[in-house]
Amino acid sequence: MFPIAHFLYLGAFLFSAGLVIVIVKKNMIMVLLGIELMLNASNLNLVTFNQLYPDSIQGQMFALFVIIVAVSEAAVGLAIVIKVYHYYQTSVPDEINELKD
Amino acid sequence: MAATPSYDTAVFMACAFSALFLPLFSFAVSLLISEKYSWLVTFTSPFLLLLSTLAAGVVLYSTWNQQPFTMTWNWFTVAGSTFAVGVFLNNISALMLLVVTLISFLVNSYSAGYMAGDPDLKRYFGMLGFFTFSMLGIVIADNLLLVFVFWELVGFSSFMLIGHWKEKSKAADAAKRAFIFNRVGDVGFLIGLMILWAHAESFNLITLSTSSEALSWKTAASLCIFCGVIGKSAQFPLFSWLPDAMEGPTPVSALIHAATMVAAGVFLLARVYFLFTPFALDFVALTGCITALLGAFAALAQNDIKKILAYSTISQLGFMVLAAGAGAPEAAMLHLVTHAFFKACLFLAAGAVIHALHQAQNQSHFPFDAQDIRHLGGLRKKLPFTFFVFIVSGSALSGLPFFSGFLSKDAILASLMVWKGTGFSWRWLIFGSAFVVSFTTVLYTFRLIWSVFQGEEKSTAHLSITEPPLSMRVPMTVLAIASLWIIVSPNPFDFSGWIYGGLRSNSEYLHISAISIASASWVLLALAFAYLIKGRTIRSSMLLNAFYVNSIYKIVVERPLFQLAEITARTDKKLIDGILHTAAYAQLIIANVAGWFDRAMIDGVVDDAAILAKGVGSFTRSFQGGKIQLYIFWAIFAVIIFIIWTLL
Amino acid sequence: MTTLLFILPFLLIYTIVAIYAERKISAFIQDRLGPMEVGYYGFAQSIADLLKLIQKEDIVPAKADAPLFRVAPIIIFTTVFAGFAVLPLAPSWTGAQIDTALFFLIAIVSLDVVGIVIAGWSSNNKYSMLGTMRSAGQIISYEVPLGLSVLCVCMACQSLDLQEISYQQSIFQKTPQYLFGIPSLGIETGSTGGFLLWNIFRMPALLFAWVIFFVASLAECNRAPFDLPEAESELVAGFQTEYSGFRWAVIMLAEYGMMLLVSILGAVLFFGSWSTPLPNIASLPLAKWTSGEPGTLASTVWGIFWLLGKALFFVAMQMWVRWTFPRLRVDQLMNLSWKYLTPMALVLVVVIGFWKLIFS
Amino acid sequence: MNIASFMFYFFEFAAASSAFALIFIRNVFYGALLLIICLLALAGIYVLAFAEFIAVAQILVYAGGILVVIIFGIMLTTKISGKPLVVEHMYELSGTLAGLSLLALLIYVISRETSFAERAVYQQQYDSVNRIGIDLMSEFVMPFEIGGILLLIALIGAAVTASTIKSK
Repeated sequence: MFPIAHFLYLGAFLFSAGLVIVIVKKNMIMVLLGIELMLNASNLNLVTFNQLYPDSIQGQMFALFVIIVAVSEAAVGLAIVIKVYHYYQTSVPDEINELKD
Repeated sequence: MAATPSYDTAVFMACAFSALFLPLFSFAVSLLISEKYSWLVTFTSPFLLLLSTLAAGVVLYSTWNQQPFTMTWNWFTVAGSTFAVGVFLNNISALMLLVVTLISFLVNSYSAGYMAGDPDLKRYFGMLGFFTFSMLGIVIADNLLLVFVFWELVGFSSFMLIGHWKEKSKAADAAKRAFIFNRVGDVGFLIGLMILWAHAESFNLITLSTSSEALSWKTAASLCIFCGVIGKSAQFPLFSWLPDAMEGPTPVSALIHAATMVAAGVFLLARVYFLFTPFALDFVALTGCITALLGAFAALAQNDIKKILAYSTISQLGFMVLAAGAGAPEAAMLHLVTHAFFKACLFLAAGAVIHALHQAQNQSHFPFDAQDIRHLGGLRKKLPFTFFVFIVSGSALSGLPFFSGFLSKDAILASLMVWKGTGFSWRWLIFGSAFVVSFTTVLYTFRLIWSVFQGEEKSTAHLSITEPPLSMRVPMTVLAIASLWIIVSPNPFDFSGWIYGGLRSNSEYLHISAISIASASWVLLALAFAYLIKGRTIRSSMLLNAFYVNSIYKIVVERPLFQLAEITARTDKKLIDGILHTAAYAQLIIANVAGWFDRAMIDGVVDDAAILAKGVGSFTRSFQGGKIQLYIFWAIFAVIIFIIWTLL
Repeated sequence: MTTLLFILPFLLIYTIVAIYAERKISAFIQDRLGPMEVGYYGFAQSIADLLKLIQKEDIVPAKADAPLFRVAPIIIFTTVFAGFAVLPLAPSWTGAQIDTALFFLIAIVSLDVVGIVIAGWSSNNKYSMLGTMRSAGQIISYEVPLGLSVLCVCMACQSLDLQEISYQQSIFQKTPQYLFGIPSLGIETGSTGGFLLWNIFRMPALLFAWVIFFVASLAECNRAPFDLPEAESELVAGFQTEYSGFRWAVIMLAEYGMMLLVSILGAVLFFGSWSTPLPNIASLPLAKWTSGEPGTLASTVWGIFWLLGKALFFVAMQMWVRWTFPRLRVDQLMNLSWKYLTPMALVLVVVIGFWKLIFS
Repeated sequence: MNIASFMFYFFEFAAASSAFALIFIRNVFYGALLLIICLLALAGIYVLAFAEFIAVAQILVYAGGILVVIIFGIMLTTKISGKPLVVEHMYELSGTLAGLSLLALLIYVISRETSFAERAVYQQQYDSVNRIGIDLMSEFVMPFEIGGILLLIALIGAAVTASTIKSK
């Protein structure tokens, strides 16, 4: 079978990719995608680490709750994005800097 | 506290304090009563004073010829020296207490009629109460410091009362004058107190009287205190405020002359008599003699009813002081008491005349000076009661037999007789001048009576003049009765009655029949002479102006004072202002330098700090660019650094 | 894997038949003949249409997103087809044996919408876009009552494994079964078998769950009266407007495949799966005769026969509904889902929970 | 290489490559589709890690739910026709730096732990779906209920936030 390290490498890669996306992308929806990617990377890790404890299911349970939270986050985040877009006619977070000055 | 079992201490104390504080209560009531009900004070004040008088009567009855009553409380402590408040009641003060309250009560009730319709009744009656309270304070205080305090309060309340009609500039001036003259005397008093404190370390009268033998600087202290007496009792040379004080309401004059203000001086003299050295007593006697002569002669030439009475008061006060200086304070006190009654009576009678004439004038709109005897005459028929009272009290003043004045004057003359000794000395002169004063007194008294009541009616001929109201007549009657010989002694030719006996501290001066006879005949001679001249006026401006004492003041005191003031003003302007200006310029220069320093250095530092803060702020603001992703980058950056840190 | 080999050809044949059936049923409902020209009673009409479709040009609109446009039908078909993988066809013939088959099916059904969205969006056409939007909204909304009605079954059977659920409804189950799930009634149905073991008889509330399931599945399939995504009178053809030829054929294939999928699922969940409807009546063991022994060829054949029979019945029912009811408006559609079906399904979940608590 | 290994590496490759492509992709819609691929691949990996329930939940919730929502967002915030949806990049250097350094760091840490490389995934003794169901209703009932409340709040909140009805 496949060693746990491979899962973890994939998780690390996904997380880093998500981070890069979050920092680099200029569109809020892309940023949200990046966040989802990071959440999934952490989920992967949780599921993987569950393997380290044979009698426990807590890792999967945690992953389940992460999914729940991710759903909420995505729903509210997108609602905000849509509202912001209607208001500012843009979905580029850098252009919404009224608080700056 | 040395209380004898002959009276109940609690009741006695209650009486003493109610006698003292009821006038103050009257003052408070008068001030606090609403403006709308101000007429009430004309009832409350006499009533309270009546109660006070009754209390004083009980006190007198209780303490007369008993152990003196003392009571002391600590007042305050300064630098280890404790000052006390206390009461010291002996025969003199108990007697004085009654006299003051009684006359104050009578004057109050008289005022109720006299001052009716005055817009400032509240203030008037309030100050009457306060005046009485202050005087009573002097009377019963057991230490000189407290006496001084009340002494000043007397000065203040007399100032308020003399200047009661403050819209009259003369009244205001007179009030000021009285106040200033009193202050001059009080300076002496204060210095005397300091000397006493420095040497005796006590103000307590009893302590002082027991330790006065060993006291140094006694002469100086006593003379300084006598300065206060001169000011308060209008002795030469500080007497000219008293005639001016006639600008006040007549009942106030009565109060000042009879019981409160001027009596305070003589009372003090009697109270601290033990302090006076023989030399000081000689000085006192000389001052009294000069004052008596001066007042008597000045009274001869006056045209104003009240001024005549004022100078007569000065003269009589001089007599009292003379008696005290001659070593007979009890005679002085006796005369003070008798004088209080008949002089109050005279003033009230004069007030009645003035009041009646004013009433008449107000109805007829016929303006003339109602106090000028040259406009008056023949009022005997229109004011018979007043005339009668005037005659009785005037006789007492003149020292006619069967009147109280005769007996008290007799006591003084008797003491002088003994005092002058047998060998010829300057004291004979004083003894002689006493007779001169006595003669003159008869002259000016009857000149006054003659001018006002006898002869033809002058300006008043067409006026319908009525007798004063009952509230004024009753006090006058009481005082007239009190002017008879009977209050002094049952024997109309022997002054050694209950008062003299109670006041006497030694038995040196006794009744001398020869003196009585001489005095009586001398007075009758004067009366005859007075009838002869029938109120003819002595036109002497020197006498009218009381020997130009005021003018002398102007030249000797006022002008140098003004010159001194001018010199000091010039000094002030040139020298002190110059120094000040220089200091100001120096300050200005320093301020400019400091200002430059402030701007350049301190503000510079602050500005630089602000610029620095701004720089730091804009630097850190660059992180807060509203760019979420940069925040995330920095956060991750920090986390990476942190992880590396923990790994290494 | 064997399921795949069976399902894929079956699906193609079924689609052709279904299209023909649709036409005939609609004609029957509308009191007309339908296709009559090609072959006997026009039975070859669908084959002819298919041939025509294959011959058609594969048009990709110039402004469309070509790669997505091309891949979208495949995605749609793949998702539907993936759903067949976990279906049990017979007592001894299961698809992918996973514990969460039911859950997986629901997931797959909802994934269908991704393909539709890609198709509509890549077409770069307003009608396609509107159809896509409607489709996405509709599918996501109806997933809720669908999922809840499936949850009812899941609660009744206490399993997510479809084969397990099927076994519970067959005479092969070992535990004693009672009519309506009420032992106190005293009617033991385990040995009787037949339709009495179906879920709707084991748990009567599931009949209402099935109604909800059926309505929701209609919406999931974009079938009338919920065919708003492709309402031809409004949107030309919805998300598939721009498609033609073989790609359109694949979309149609996926659509009919979806119908079959939810029908099979309905049969499995509520109507006894592959088990026979005929009960053992006293000495007449009809159930035994029509089931065969597990593992034997007979049981497999019987199982496929009964399962597909039931499924095709439901497909026919869907067609019947399509030609009977008018189309709903969008707001009515949403109201039905959120205000009626979802609360009812929730109530059913509670009812079944209490039913099980009280009567077991 | 058996079929499971093949599947595993295929899924890994799919997930990694789609995530990698996601970094460079400039089309939001493509990005969303790539994410779907990535998530489905992850679901496959979950199955191979014997977490079937999570895998199905992943498909149902992520691929089916969230992605549809995201696609909705894309559609609502971009023009349907006209210019293609192009996403600008910024802070490329910072982002790359942060990502690379984090990746390097994580790889270093994971490789340091030798037990990870030796340990292989295996199937648990218990029925994981059953176990999850029981645990959700017993040990984790509190977080489960809170999660439910959170979802409800998010649902209402998202609906209200995105609603165009003007509040009075």
